[in-house]
Amino acid sequence: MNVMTNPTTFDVERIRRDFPILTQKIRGKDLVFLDSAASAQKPRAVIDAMVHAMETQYANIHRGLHWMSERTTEAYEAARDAAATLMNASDRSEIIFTHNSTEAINLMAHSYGRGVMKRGQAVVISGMEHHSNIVPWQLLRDAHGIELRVAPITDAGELDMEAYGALFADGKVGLVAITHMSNVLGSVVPAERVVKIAHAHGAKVMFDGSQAIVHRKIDVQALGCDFYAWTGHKLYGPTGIGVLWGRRELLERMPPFMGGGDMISSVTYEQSTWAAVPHKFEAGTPAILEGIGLKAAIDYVQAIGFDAMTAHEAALTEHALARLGKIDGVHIVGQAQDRGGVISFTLDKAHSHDVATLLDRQGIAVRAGHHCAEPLMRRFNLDSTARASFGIYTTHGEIDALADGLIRVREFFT
Amino acid sequence: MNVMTNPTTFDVERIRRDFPILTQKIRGKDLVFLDSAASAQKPRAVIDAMVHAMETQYANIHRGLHWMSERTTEAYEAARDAAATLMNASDRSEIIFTHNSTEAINLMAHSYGRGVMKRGQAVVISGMEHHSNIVPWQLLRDAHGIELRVAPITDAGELDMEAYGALFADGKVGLVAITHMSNVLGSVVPAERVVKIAHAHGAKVMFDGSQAIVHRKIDVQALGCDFYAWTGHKLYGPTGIGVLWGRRELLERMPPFMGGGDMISSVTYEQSTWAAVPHKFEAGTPAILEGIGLKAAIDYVQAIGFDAMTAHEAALTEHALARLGKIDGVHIVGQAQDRGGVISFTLDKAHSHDVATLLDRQGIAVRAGHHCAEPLMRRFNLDSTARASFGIYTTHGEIDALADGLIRVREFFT
Amino acid sequence: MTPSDNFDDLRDLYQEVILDHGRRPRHAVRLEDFDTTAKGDNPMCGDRVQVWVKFDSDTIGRVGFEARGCAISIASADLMAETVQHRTKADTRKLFESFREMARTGTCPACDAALDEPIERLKPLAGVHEYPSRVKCATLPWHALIAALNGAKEASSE
Amino acid sequence: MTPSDNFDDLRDLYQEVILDHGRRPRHAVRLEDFDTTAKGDNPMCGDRVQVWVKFDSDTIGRVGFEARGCAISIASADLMAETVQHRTKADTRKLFESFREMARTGTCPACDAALDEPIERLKPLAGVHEYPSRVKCATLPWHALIAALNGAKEASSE
Ligand SMILES: Cc1ncc(COP(=O)(O)O)c(C=O)c1O
Ligand SMILES: Cc1ncc(COP(=O)(O)O)c(C=O)c1O
Repeated sequence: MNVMTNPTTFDVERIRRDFPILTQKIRGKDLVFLDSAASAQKPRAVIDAMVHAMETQYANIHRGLHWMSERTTEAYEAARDAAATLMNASDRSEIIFTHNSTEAINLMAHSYGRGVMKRGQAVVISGMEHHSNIVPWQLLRDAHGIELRVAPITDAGELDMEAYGALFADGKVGLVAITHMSNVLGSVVPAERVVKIAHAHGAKVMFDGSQAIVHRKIDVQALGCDFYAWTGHKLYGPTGIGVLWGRRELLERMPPFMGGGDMISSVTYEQSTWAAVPHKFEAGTPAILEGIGLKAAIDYVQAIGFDAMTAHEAALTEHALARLGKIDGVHIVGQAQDRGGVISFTLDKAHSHDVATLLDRQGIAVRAGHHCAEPLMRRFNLDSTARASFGIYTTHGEIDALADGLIRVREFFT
Repeated sequence: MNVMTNPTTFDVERIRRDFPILTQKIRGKDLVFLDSAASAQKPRAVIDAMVHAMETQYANIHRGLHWMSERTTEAYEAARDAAATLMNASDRSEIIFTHNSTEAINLMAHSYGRGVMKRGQAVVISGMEHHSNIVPWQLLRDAHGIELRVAPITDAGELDMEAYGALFADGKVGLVAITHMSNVLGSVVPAERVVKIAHAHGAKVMFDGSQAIVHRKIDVQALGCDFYAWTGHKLYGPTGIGVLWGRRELLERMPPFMGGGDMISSVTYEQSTWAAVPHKFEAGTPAILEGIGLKAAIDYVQAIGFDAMTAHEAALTEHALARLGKIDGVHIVGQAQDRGGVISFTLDKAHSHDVATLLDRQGIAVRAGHHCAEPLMRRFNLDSTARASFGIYTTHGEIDALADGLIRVREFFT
Repeated sequence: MTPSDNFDDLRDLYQEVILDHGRRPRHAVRLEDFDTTAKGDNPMCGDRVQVWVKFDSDTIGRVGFEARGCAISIASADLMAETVQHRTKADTRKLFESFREMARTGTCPACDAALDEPIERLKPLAGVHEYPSRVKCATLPWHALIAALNGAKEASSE
Repeated sequence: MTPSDNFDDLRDLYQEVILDHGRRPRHAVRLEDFDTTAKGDNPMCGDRVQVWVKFDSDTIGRVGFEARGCAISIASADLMAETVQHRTKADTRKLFESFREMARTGTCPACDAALDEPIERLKPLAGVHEYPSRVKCATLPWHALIAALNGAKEASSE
């Protein structure tokens, strides 16, 4: 399984040794973990950072005057710096920590949607969104009289740019909230063009970068977007922490989402005033340990480098498309030109749940179902697909194991 | 420091060995950690449970058909069972996992406040609330036309029951949202009476149990309340996870708070339908590792037993009140009859921040400031206090160290 | 990885009888003449089933179903249709409880001895208990059947 | 723990000069005759300060202040008032930058040599850098002073 995409900089076997879980046996077989798009595994560095914090310096942060509280505040706030650097944010105060992507998007729908947008304006999403980037806008629509528009996708699973552009004709669109990379099809949208068209019509753009952040170097200034949401657990970090980046001048205009400790400047019963961004949006005790773990995860991927990771994943994806494409009865869903390491497929005469269970029986972990994207499934007349997705620790050998396993499943069913 | 409250069941030195952090030196001195009310330290069992999950079975949960996802789903859902048992909830589906107490209360203000309460109704809070149980209700007041009423407290720092009762006279109160135990004064409110009066007037009751859950055995059925919120990191669990318990029939009437993956039953662009409780309220990838850690924390305290813990803390509190009370110039804020292991105090001629820093210099961690309770500070004409708070690992010797340290600070300043 | 491959490792859940009923269900038919019908829906995975029942005096005369779903759910629906024929409503309900217990835990120690024979016929599905997320695939048709017996239109989600 | 206790371990931050200025500030007075004034407020910890400035042609003639806060913030206000007397606005601003650097990091390598003397007088506060949450206590009066020099009514929170 020792395939090195770029022998000088990327040694997948060395990387695999950083992930303790990869030596597990599953149902007696070597683990082949191809479910990273749902959530990635955690390197030793992340585990150690969290353990170290709990064993040597843990305390609540931000108002503590004692040594441990000060050290932990520093460690937590260092995560904000790391996230700002990762995304090339122009200011660390533009990084808001949330629970996950879903909360980041709900914060947007609530605080930007109800707080800044006006009744009668419209939000544009696409035909390949995760439920987390659909339902918050439906709640906004129903509560606040905002129209919801869906930019269609093509049969290849790409954003239909012409149709997208047409949605702005009446000038009502206030916000585009769109996935940067589909968690089902792997398609990457042409982000700069998406932004350019929206901005030309006076609309702001939020990307749901939950998938893209793992596969690409994200530079929010180069993208030109206004908000960018992602989630720590997919970037090799812990659960319980996500990020919303937003332009400072926009964040400053937005009312708070939740109220509580840490987000206030002063409180009287009559009236409270808010802390400056980002704290205005971070109510209550934050996910302190998770911030510390996320910092370690960001440092980990930065040390490897996105160029090397992206090249590795591109090679894996190419190999997987070639191998799966050759298996009789396997149909790959989505043929986007620009795509990341996520592949959905169906197998004739076998339901995707059976496929997943029978692969699992061989130690191969894939996901099956609607992948929290029911409208997208319907777009392709499907109820569900099986999905294999790759991380930095995925090897060409594992993809071969998937292909061989699938061939067995097909034969088992015929 | 080896003082055993109840030698047969509670051995504080044995407990201390379960907390790796307690052997740390702070600025060259033995750590005396008296800031547990802000956040408690984590026992080895919690650290190990999280590490074990990350090293052997981690995957995203709920829709995974593969082995690791199924094991992790089981481990996470076991936390729900543990929380239900801890609180004596009648049904595990009444346990909603949130980010922290603050999110639990915001969920209430949003979903019960905007979703169930009617304009013109009132919410009652008390004069000793944490900002997290003030600001969400102010946001509700301003957005939804709900009146906010404050039940005053007495000079002793107890809820003024007569004044509390009078707030219901006009029949407008729909909800009481009140702390079960003050994080500043340590006062415990007479929960059953609070509930009885509210229910007699047709109002529901939510307790902010962020502090109480640590110090008392909570039985929501015996209390008779309708909702109960708390936060994992104060109960020796990880950050990033909290709990809202609610009566099932009420939760079922409440609209969702956030939208996204995992909280839906089905999604079309036109309309989405919601999953059953508790999932309706849990959008996106949950705090999986944190749930697993919280389960370990609950198991840990349950194994020790609340009777033993409460007795230990009562003995510590009595000892602390006696020792601090004898120091010239020290004033204890709050003299409630029924109180937990949290003591706020001031020292003549020294600002509480200086007190905290000078104690820290001696290895003693206390908190100083307004403790996210500005209106309560104003009630006592204070800007800030120093606060010492106790956990299961706190010893009588540590309280003596605090008293001796305070005497030095006083002398240093005169 | 060749036609001579033996599939032993895949058979603990997918026994021959399940593959067979999954592929060629005998009762996968919409009854035109029926007394009661109900739907079951598992939105989490997209499985959907409708069950029709025709009584024969006080026992179940015939069950037909239409299902969209995995091999497990179709095989389970088919085995169910076969097994409940000529049983009373009361027995069918008891059988459902026993089957559900078996699907969840792999065994049914407290099961009524009178149900030994039908439970034996459903045993091939017991392997599902090792795959907790698949248990619902096996029980969904039963939920629909019980709903139909109760005169409900839809199985309430578990 | 007795009057013979030596307090060496407590003195790294609370040097005698700080205790002294904290206890008996020389400039803690509201100026009746002033040219500009501004407030500083640290809502996070409740510290509050107001600073009055009287110019003497193009230098600062006199600074008075009223403060509610800890020993560090009062000592810092008092040392500030003492140190900026007879300095130009431009020098005072430079001094603030240097002081802020020192409070944050403990040293000020890039500091203007021309400021050696006043920085030396402010050095007792350098120990605050080891207590990050106390840095604002030391800098708050300076923020108010700079706001006053800028003609603003309130220091903007950092
Ligand atoms: C009484 C009380 N309520 C609410 C909270 C808020 O808890 P969290 O910050 O975990 O949301 C706290 C603790 O900070 C508290 O002591
Ligand atoms: C594209 C996309 N958006 C949003 C989400 C939601 O992320 P989370 O569940 O961490 O909130 C996911 C992953 O589940 C995703 O793939």
